[in-house]
Amino acid sequence: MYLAKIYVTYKPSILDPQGEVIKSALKRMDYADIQQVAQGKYFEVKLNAKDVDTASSEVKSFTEALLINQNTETYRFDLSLVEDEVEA
Amino acid sequence: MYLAKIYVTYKPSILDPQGEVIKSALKRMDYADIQQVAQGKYFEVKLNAKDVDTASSEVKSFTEALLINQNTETYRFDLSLVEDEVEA
Amino acid sequence: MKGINSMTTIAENELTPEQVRDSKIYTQWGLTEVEYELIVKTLKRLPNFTETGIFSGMWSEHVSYKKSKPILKKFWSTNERVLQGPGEGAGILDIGDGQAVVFKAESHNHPSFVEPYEGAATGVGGILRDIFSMGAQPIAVLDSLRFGELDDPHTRHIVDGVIAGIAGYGNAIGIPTVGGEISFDSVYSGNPLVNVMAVGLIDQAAMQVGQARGVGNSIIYVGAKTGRDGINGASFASAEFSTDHESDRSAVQVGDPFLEKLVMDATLKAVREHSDIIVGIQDMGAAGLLSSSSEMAAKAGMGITLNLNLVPQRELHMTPYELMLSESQERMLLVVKRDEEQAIIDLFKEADLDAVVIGEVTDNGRYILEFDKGIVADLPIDFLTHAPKQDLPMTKPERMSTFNDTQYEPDIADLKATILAIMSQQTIASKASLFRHFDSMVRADTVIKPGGDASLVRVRGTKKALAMTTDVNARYLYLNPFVGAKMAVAEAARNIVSTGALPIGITDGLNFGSPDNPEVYYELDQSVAGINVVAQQLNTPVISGNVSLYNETDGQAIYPTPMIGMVGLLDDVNQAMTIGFKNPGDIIYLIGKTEDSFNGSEIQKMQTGKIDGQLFDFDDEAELVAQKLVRSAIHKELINSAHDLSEGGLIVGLLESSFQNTLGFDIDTQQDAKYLFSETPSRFVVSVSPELSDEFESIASGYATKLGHVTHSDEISIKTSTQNVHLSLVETVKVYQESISCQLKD
Amino acid sequence: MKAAVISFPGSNCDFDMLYALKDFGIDVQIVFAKENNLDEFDAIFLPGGFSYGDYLRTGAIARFSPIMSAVTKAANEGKLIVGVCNGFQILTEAGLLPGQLLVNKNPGFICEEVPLKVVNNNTNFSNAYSLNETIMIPIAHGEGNYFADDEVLTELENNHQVVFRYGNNPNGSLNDIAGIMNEKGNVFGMMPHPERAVEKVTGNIDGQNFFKSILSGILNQA
Ligand SMILES: Nc1ncnc2c1ncn2[C@@H]1O[C@H](COP(=O)(O)OP(=O)(O)O)[C@@H](O)[C@H]1O
Ligand SMILES: [Mg+2]
Repeated sequence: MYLAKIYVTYKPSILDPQGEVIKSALKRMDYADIQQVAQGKYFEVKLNAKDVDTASSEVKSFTEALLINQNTETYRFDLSLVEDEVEA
Repeated sequence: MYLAKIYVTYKPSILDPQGEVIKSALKRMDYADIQQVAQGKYFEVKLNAKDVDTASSEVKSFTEALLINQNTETYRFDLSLVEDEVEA
Repeated sequence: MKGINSMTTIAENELTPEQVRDSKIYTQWGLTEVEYELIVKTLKRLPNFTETGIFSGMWSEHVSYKKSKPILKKFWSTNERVLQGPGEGAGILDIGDGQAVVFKAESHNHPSFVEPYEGAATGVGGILRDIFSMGAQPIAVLDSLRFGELDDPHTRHIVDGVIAGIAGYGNAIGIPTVGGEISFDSVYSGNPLVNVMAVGLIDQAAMQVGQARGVGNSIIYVGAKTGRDGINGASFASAEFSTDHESDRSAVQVGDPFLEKLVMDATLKAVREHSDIIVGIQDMGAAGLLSSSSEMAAKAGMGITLNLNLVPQRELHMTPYELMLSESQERMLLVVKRDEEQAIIDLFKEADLDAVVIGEVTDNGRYILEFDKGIVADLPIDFLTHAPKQDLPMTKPERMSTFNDTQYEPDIADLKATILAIMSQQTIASKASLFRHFDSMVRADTVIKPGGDASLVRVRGTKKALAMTTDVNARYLYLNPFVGAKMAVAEAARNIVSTGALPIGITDGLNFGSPDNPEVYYELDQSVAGINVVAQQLNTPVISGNVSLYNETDGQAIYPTPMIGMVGLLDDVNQAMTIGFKNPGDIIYLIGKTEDSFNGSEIQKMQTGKIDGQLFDFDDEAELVAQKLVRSAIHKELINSAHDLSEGGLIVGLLESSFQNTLGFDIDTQQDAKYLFSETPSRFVVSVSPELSDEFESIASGYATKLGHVTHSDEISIKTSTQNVHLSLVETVKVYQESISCQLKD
Repeated sequence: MKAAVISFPGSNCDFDMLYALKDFGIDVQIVFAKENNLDEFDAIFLPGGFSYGDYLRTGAIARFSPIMSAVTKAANEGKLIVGVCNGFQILTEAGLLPGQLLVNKNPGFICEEVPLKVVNNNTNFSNAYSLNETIMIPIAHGEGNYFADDEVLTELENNHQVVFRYGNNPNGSLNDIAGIMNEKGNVFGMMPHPERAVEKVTGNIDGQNFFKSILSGILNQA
């Protein structure tokens, strides 16, 4: 089984107002040295696939179809082989 | 300046409803081999600190105080030294 | 029945009964030595680990009301409208035509301090479950919030989180947050108050109760899976705080409004379609599965047996202790007739929700938990659900005997500056920048939105509307809990009356410090007494409520803050009255007398930084007369606006009426200028068309004073016997509207 | 002539929309997202709410629910499709309308009545208004910040696909966009809630002409 770790962030041209809000909250809490905050999304997906290439193209496909909106977001991912057991 | 990349996920023992919703959407879209989906958060924070240890303890402190809910979430982070310029 | 010897010890590291006794772990869970000994004596054996946890949850103040019950018993809670008084998920009042209104308040003070967003969000989720577990469709949410002052950065962080949390949950589930109140005082900085009230509508035929009747009937668990969140939150809410609170964060639950919407819709559908087979419904609130299941059985005089392995679980390897005391959100318990379960299960399955039979009703009066084929708890339900009551000592607070009996003398050398300063005070200034985050209009029934006196929600399909409000001025209670509590009820009623509605009932949120302090216990007792007096005069029974004690941090108690949630009934929504002036030329009247009422007032706080002196009087008779007059003037269609006066006094009321439709006014009070700021209760400002002024005066003579008239200019012109002042409407509005948002920015 | 209001799990303005349509005499019913056929309907309404919790991205999951293939089919057949608030977000995610609704520029949900300017009254959704008329309509959203790239924006403007603009941009939307339609003019989305502004008793009737427009639009098509 493969584990894909997918990191989604806004494209650089898109303003990230949530990052700004977090930044000002941190300033208020006296974390004075914060320069910039960006908030993104992070997914861990476990999937079966016959080989790493298939897994990789599968991840690419569903990430672009569902997990991100290509208008504004971009992503990268790592893929690793993991043990076969899924709990619960 | 340091760049912290912070990955927040639910604690392993917690089933996450958002991940479940995504998983069933993926199944409906015929990605049949998906075993498990977890949705988390991803933050990129740039901060000044006198050394890597200070930066690291700062990141730990504000992540636990604000970015995560320790009840249900856990996190890890990478820290790297970056150039001094902040955009926007 | 299997004997006690078959009881198993669950986890390897779980303490044995002897270890529980010797380590006294129960004291950390909030049980006293005396209580533990009583348990041992009654059971005639040592309780095991799970059972000890069960007692600690059930006997916490939050669940058992063991300390407040002797006082709560005194509430007046019956009249011709009351269909359900205290004792169920929520109280119910008859509103005619076979319909009823259901309401209750709940506090989430401690969780909101620790984890503001989730604390407030789950407060909303919890109170909504109380409403729909009665079979009622929730139609509105209100809140009552107290924070420290905004110059404190941590307070700003809490305010942001709490507002976002209420919005996050209420908006998503689609129940409008139609009103509430927010004020600020440094006594709340370590102990904010987050009370939420929910109102629902029900057909009387569909009323449900949380009872487990009928031997052999099935206990069905529905909704979210059980996780480790909020384990033992009830004892957490029943303990004082120390500033070392970070470790307590794990006691805060996480909410999922999407899931709750599914649970709500499915539960209401089940009530509509299967009322013949549903015996009882109970939400899981404080002390989760434990208190809901044991109380349902206790109320019906029955026993209950649950198999914990059947409980849907969100985490692995949960112990019985954790399963019973978890406060995971969005869960309900249904009692359904034996052999009829499938219809209910299918209905929930259709909405993709878990619905599982986890146990049954028995006739042995025992609370039995099975787990991994053994029995992990076997307790007499009656004993379990009746914590030993505690009669606590009370004494009049020291401070009250030191209060000076003269009223504070405001300094108004510069009247204009004083007015502008009052309008910008945190407690007075517009809260729109906060409540704009709440969806106040979803369901499209909101007639009067936040920003007026009471809010008004129409009952679709009828001409009726329900008015609702939350109120209390805790400064008055700090000076005098009895009189202050009377004033709180009166003020709530004035707000209802300003819309034209008739006040019909009360829910309360009793927020106090530690009851173990005799002065605090006195405050609680006197507050309840004060509420009762006015509730009876107004014929508004107290049908539900909530108690939150131990609101102190490091020994600093909050002001006694009994939030009054009131509901009113307006027979014809077309008569709904609002606070704003409507037409230039309309004549402005003050109803009620203005006296030297400055101790505890906004102007005293603003000018001296504190609250001090003996509270001014409350005249019950004057209050009733003023309310009656305003309602009858509204019903006779004699007036165009009505606004009750409270914090900040006449000047604040006039300006708020003026701001609504941006109409100025020109008045002469013929009194000393200081009376613009007096907070004498039992007063309203109304405006009347000139053609109707004779008729209005004929019913109001002796009670109303003509002040002047509404203008269309941008200018506000005020004469008094000592000073005159002109204000720019635009400038004054700006101060009023922007004060809070400016202070919330960094 | 029949209309459908789609109820997704988490929709919470479905009944508000249903009641508003009924008030205008339209034969309307709720259709659940699990279903997959809308052939019998002439107009389809996607209401506000938080479909599937909107945890991933507003509208992202709803877009893949079974009913959406029927909505797409109906759109292609030229039937009227109207998305309000979450419905608009779903239509953009589904690609039936261009662009995307992002988090408000100042993050946080806002519920307020805001001025809208009718900038194209020659549409199925606005023909009962006058051109450039200003109306007050409530908004209630946290993610209503309309975004599209320059090319798409230019196209929208050139084709007069923008129907309503904010008078007082509350959320950072590009070009003050509050409501747009597709090029064909049969699919429409807006963030503000006209269904909350149809009754005098609740204080605002500026949304009435929106429904009157649609009514004449449906009649034209039928
Ligand atoms: N201050 C109060 N005044 C009147 N009734 C109260 C008060 N506090 C609690 N009650 C009633 O006691 C019952 C239990 O309340 P509570 O434990 O807060 O409910 P829940 O189990 O939903 O948390 C409810 O019926 C409630 O209305
Ligand atoms: Mg309850």
